[in-house]
Amino acid sequence: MFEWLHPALVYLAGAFLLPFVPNGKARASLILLVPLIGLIPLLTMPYGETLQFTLFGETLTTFRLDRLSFVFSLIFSLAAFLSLLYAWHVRDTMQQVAALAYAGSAIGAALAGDLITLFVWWEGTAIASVFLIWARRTEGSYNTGMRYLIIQIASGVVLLAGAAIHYRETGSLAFDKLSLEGVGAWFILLSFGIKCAFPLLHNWLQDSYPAATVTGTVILSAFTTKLAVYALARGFAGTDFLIPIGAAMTLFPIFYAVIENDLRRVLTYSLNNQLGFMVVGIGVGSELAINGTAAHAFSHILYKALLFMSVGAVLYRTGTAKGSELGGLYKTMPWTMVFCVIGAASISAFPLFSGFISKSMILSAAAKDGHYITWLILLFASAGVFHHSGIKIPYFAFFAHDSGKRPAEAPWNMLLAMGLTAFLCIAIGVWPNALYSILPFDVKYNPYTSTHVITQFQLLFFSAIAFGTLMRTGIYPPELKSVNLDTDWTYRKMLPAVLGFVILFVSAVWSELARGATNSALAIRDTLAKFYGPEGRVAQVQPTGYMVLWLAILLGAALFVNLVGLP
Amino acid sequence: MAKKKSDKSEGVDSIIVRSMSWVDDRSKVDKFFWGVVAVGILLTLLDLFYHKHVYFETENIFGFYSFYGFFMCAALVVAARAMRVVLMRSEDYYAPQDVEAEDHPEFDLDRKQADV
Amino acid sequence: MMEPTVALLTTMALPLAAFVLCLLTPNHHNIRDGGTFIISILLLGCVLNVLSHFNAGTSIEYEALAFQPGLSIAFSVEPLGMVFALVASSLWIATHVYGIGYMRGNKEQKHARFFACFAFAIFATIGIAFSANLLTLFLFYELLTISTYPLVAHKENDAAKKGARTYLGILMGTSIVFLLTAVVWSYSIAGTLDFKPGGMLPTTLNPMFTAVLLALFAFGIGKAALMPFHRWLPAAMVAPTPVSALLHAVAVVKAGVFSMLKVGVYVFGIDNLASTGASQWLMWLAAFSILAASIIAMAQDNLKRRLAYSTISQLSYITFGVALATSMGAIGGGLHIVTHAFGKITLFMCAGAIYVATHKTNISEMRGLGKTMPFTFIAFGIGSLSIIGLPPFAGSWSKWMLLVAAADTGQIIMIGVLMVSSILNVAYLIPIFARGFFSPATGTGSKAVNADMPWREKLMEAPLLVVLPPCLTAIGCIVLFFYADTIVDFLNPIALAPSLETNNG
Amino acid sequence: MLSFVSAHSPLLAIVIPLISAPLCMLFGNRTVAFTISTLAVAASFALSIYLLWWVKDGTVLSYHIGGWAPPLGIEYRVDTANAFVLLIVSAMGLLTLPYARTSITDEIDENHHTLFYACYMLCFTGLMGVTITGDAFNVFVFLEISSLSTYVLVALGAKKDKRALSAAYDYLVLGTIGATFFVIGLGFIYMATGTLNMVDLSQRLPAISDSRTVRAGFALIVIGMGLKVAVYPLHRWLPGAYTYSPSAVSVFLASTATKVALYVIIRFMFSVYSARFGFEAVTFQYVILPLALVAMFGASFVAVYQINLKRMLAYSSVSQIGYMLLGLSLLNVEGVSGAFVHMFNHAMTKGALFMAVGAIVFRTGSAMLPNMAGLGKQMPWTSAAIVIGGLSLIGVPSSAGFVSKWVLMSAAFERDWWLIAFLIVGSSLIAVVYVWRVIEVLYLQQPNKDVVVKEAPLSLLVPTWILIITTLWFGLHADFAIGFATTAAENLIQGGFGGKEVIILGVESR
Repeated sequence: MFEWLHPALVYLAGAFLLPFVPNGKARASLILLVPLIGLIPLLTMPYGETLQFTLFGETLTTFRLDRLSFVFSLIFSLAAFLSLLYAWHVRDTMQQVAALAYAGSAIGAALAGDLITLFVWWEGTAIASVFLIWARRTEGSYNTGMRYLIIQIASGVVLLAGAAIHYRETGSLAFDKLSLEGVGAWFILLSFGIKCAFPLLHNWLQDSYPAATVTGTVILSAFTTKLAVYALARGFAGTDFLIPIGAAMTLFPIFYAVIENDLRRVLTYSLNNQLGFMVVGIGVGSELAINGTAAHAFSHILYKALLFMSVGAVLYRTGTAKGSELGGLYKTMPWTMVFCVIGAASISAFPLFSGFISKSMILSAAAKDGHYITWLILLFASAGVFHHSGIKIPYFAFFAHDSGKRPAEAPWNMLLAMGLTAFLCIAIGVWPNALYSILPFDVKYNPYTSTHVITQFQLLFFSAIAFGTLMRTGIYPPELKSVNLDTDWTYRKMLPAVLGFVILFVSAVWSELARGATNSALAIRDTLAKFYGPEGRVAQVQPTGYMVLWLAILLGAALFVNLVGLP
Repeated sequence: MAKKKSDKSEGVDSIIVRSMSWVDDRSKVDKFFWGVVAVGILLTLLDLFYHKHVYFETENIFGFYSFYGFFMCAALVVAARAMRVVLMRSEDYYAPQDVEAEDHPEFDLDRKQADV
Repeated sequence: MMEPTVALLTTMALPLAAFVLCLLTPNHHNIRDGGTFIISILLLGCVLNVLSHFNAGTSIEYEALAFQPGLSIAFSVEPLGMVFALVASSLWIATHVYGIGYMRGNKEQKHARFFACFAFAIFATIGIAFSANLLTLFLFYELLTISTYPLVAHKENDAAKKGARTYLGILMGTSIVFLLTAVVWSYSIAGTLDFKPGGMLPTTLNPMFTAVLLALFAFGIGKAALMPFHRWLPAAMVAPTPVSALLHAVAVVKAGVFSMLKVGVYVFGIDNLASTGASQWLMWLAAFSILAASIIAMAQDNLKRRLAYSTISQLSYITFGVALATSMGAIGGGLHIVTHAFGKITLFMCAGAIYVATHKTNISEMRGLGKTMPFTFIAFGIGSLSIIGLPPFAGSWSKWMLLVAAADTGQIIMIGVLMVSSILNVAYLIPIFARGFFSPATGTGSKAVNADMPWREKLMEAPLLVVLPPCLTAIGCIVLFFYADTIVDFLNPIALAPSLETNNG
Repeated sequence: MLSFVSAHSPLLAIVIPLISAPLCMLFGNRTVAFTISTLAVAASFALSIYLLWWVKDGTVLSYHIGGWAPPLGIEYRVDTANAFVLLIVSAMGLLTLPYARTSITDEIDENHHTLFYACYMLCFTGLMGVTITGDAFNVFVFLEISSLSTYVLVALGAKKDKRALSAAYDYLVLGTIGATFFVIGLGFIYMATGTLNMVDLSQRLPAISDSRTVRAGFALIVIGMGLKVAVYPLHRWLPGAYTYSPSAVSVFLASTATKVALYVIIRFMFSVYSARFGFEAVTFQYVILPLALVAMFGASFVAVYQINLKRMLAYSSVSQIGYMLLGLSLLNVEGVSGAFVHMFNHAMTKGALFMAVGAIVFRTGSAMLPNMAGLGKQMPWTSAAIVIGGLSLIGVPSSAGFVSKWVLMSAAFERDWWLIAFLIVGSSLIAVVYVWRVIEVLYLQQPNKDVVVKEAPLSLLVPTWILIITTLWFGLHADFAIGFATTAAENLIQGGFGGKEVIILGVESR
């Protein structure tokens, strides 16, 4: 019935029509309608590959629905609806269009059945999303946006190059499990790795998300990285060396998160850390692990969005999201505080919250396959997450020392969006089977065993006790107005410096050369003019006798050649 | 409509605020902290009373999760504090190419004071 | 439907008619502009007519006159030329309209000479597109140089004269010294100059000779702006913007790379190049040109100069495609002619629109202009994205083809060059657009805008005739994204696609 | 009647203009003189076409004057090579006359007009005679006829610029020396062979080619004629003569005189002597070729710096002569035919350019470049002619100059002399520079507002544009010139005076 309807096209059509609808409630409602319409084909279509066409002699599949792509496109649709609801009050056409196009591209990419289609949507997410950063319209956000865009497009270009090489190596453009025997697949992996914020490739994430608008950050948090997780799960499930990469990803961001002042940036570090869990799941690659990854991505999108929403609401009302300037907001923003705590509980994997039922799958999968070190790291990272996201975010925003700020409660649409999201977080935690039923593989997993619940509580409580102890002893680092160096230093400070030097050097050499060339050209011109110019020796009007001399010389030469003779 | 809504939710708001007001009282916070410690110890003791399903031997150590959680978190914070010495820079380190040094633009905000 | 040959000749007669019309109406602006507009539309119709004959499988050939026994001025239709003619004739319409708006809006002088030379340049371009042998190609190539010289020097001030001198000096110098030598040499080797699928030169030619001859061609076709003979392109930016738009984004430079493709495909033959490896050095030089021009572009503050360097870089893509010596590369190059033409003409026309509306030429002064000139800047953004090679814009497909071609040769470094170039493109094109919309306006000449004003009042666009064409070509960039397949299918015969088949089979 | 004309056509082509010269003086009326000379040249032109048509397939006509058979009698001998040169000379002579009629009104005193026509006709006769004759001494005679009249013609420019007198004097001295060398050379070979008939010479010389006398004669002939051709360092008479003579004279001299002298060299080198002689090849390679190259560049450089347009064109001529000599030096069919083709094309191009410049002089009174600022708008047709002519000088395709360059380059490639091919195009680059200087002045400089300049009169424009159109026409229909030139070159390269068949004329069939 809806064979012709591609969800991504629904979004794009919506984005295209938006500017023609008067800005206001009508448009805001239309925006909310789009994700709902987009859900129709997703829910009604049977699994399979449709909407295929031919390009350059290859068949492209734009709509491939199977269990894996279904989970991701479903959660993308949900996230789109919730974040757009959160952004209901925004009247900036640019942001509205960008948000719809961005969500649509992400869904399109999740449904892509071949590398070309994937590339198209992959770049689509890059282009559409950067507007959410630029929409802040400051010098800082412009520059951040440029950096973000360059890295995102680099990812797409690497993907394209990888696809080209892969195509020539295997003769196929299909986007299925890729073998790392060819060079192409490595390129593709690198491309996914950039978008997935692999260690050392990660810094675009922390750099850009906090630079977006209040609502933009929420939208950004849902799609790009999870799309990369999907792509990795599709192409590289069971690739062993992803496990150490994922483990590293869970680990290093939490250190940064502890000392970071900007709460939205804290959340991006925590986002990076959560991605690490998923990457480990993909690396393990067992059915349980992939299920865990999909489930974790699903719940992660929700609770991370919830956290960004609540911090965003604080920012919206107070004008800042810096830990050093906040505190005591629970008095006037109680609902926001509650939702934030729910999000924090979810990300910390408290039993009965969504994080608990998904993250534990990954840990179990890793443990089951005997990855002991990895398991230890993940355990540490879980505790760390609670530390910086679960406690730090609500604590410094809403409690801690009273900043004296008395902002009004968030507007109704934000509260509603947060409320719905919070509801979903709890619902998933309480009734995990609903989520389990749509996972890529059949689930035989019960998170609520006594061992699991008790050990999890032990871990979390003692993390909290550690936090309390450190706070009370004053060891815990205070929130300070500051920035921390990260890998972005290499391209924000080092690269410009190096380039500046190189440019200085090259241009000095060049201008020397150019001056030399100009001088010698002038010299040649002058010499020529001296000889050939109107007054020059060659062109002068000379006495006739001079000519006769020449005549004699030439005659002599001719006679010489003729008589004495060269051979 | 906005008016009606705020009327309706006023009650719950204040309940939440009232129920959390202990955080501003130092002695109550102390009590809360020790309460958490107590619950933590109780949870650790639970280890003695049930059969753990474990993947690794390490898990069978008594109170493994508790100790691991506590010490690793402490180590995390100490390490992070040490990192600050090396990594921390002033807020305008990257300015003007950075958002840290600038205020969030007003058009994207709706600052409202609550009626206290 | 006209007779095939008649249609072919009419495509060349129409621009000439426009040329004459312009000369005859020095003071009747409306008659001249209107008449030329009608002729430009007729030309497109006529080219389409030729296309329909061609698609029907008719072989369309016409020998105009014998130059010397065995040598003639002759025309024939083949896929590459057909595509080039289509691009040139369709973009002529847009640029002509734009030119009218620009010349009037900017109060430029000497309209008649301007449009006459313009029409003549189109004539030469069509001649190049349909030339059946190297001699004819060379003839029209030179005519194009000469007819565009007055356009470059149009402003007649010292800067214009200097630029035009560089323009002419390099284009004519290279074509006479290298290209002519190459043509005569080819003739003395092959005994013919007729383009032949698979190459007209004997395959038994010594590889060293082949490489030297290729060098003569590559540097001789100065219009392809291969470094180090690229200086004419930025120098020619002194010309009024419509000239930069059509001639230096489409007709002239495309004539250059088109010739390059023709030489690669029909003179040397792709397989010959591949087997002798004669084009290896060209591949490296083109790669260098791609990157170096991009880097120089980043340092330019003058918008048109930046675009000029971008053009140099993009042209080298096509040369690169030829030098890869794979069928994919040649077809990708052919496709890139089309996609880049639409992208770059959009950018140039936008640059002109900005100039007409605000008289600004430097990028640093264009911050915040997007708020008052949204249409221009959106078109500029689309053009930029297409040039970079991002979906859903046409440029992405040619880049894909070239990547696949580079993959065919197994040159990972070359793939790297294409990737780095895309990123450099982002770095020098996107800021113009992004700053236009997202930075506060600076300097004088911009209107104070506040958010509450109705959008119509915020506008401070150039006249309609100047803004409409770039918008249309920007839409063209999107439309071509969906029709790239058709073009590639059309171009496929040029390479006889041996490598394509082996890999797909 | 017709058969009479046909049978005596070689003679008539010379005699008619010869007779018209004294007639011009006799009548003393410039209109009559103009009419007479025009008719005479027209007749000569018609006969040239007829002759060329006759010999185009390689036939040779041998005309015995007065029925006396050579070697005793004087023979006029027409083959493709000189028929082609005859056509060039007579065509240019015909086109120059109507042009001259208007242009000299300004440049020459009215009472000297008939003198002008008379000298012009003598000069024309001389050039035609040099070309057609098959007798070596006869060449000298006609050469002197044309030279002496040329000195007068150049001197006639004195009304406008007194320097014409010294230019004419220079030319006189040098031309005489050249002629003397030539005649000494002739004396040497006469001494060695005892004949002055070219056919005879060509048959007797091979046997004694080692003789020093013969070789010295060759050197003297080449250098003596080389002066007339303006081989590079011997060119100094040329710029002055071309610059200060009346426009019409410049046109005629530039397009014919040097070409005819070059023809004489070709005739002596290939027919009388033979290119197979080792010493000749050596002379070509070590004397002529370097000089040709030096001319191509040196003279072009000088042209770049000239501010007098006529002088610039004169130097350009010197460099173009370098091309022709280069063609000869290649010593192959393509090369020699290239020289012929370039003779033809250059005659048209340079003629047109000198005409256009003459038109500017006619209107503005000066050939100085700075005075021509912005003339493109005021004299559009004249300026356009200069542009097209200039493009032909450069060798832009579709112009005649391109054809020459093409043939010459093919010749160089034929011999695998790539460097030479490169130098040919390199020299064209310098032509770009000096041509473009003029174009910029004409079109891109602001005209002097105070002076209103009108377009040249039709009588000047029409001949100019006829030449321009032929330049373009033969640029595209190159097979015309190339066809004749190739036939001529093939015959010449063979050596001697052989042809397909020899038809003897002028002897009453008894």
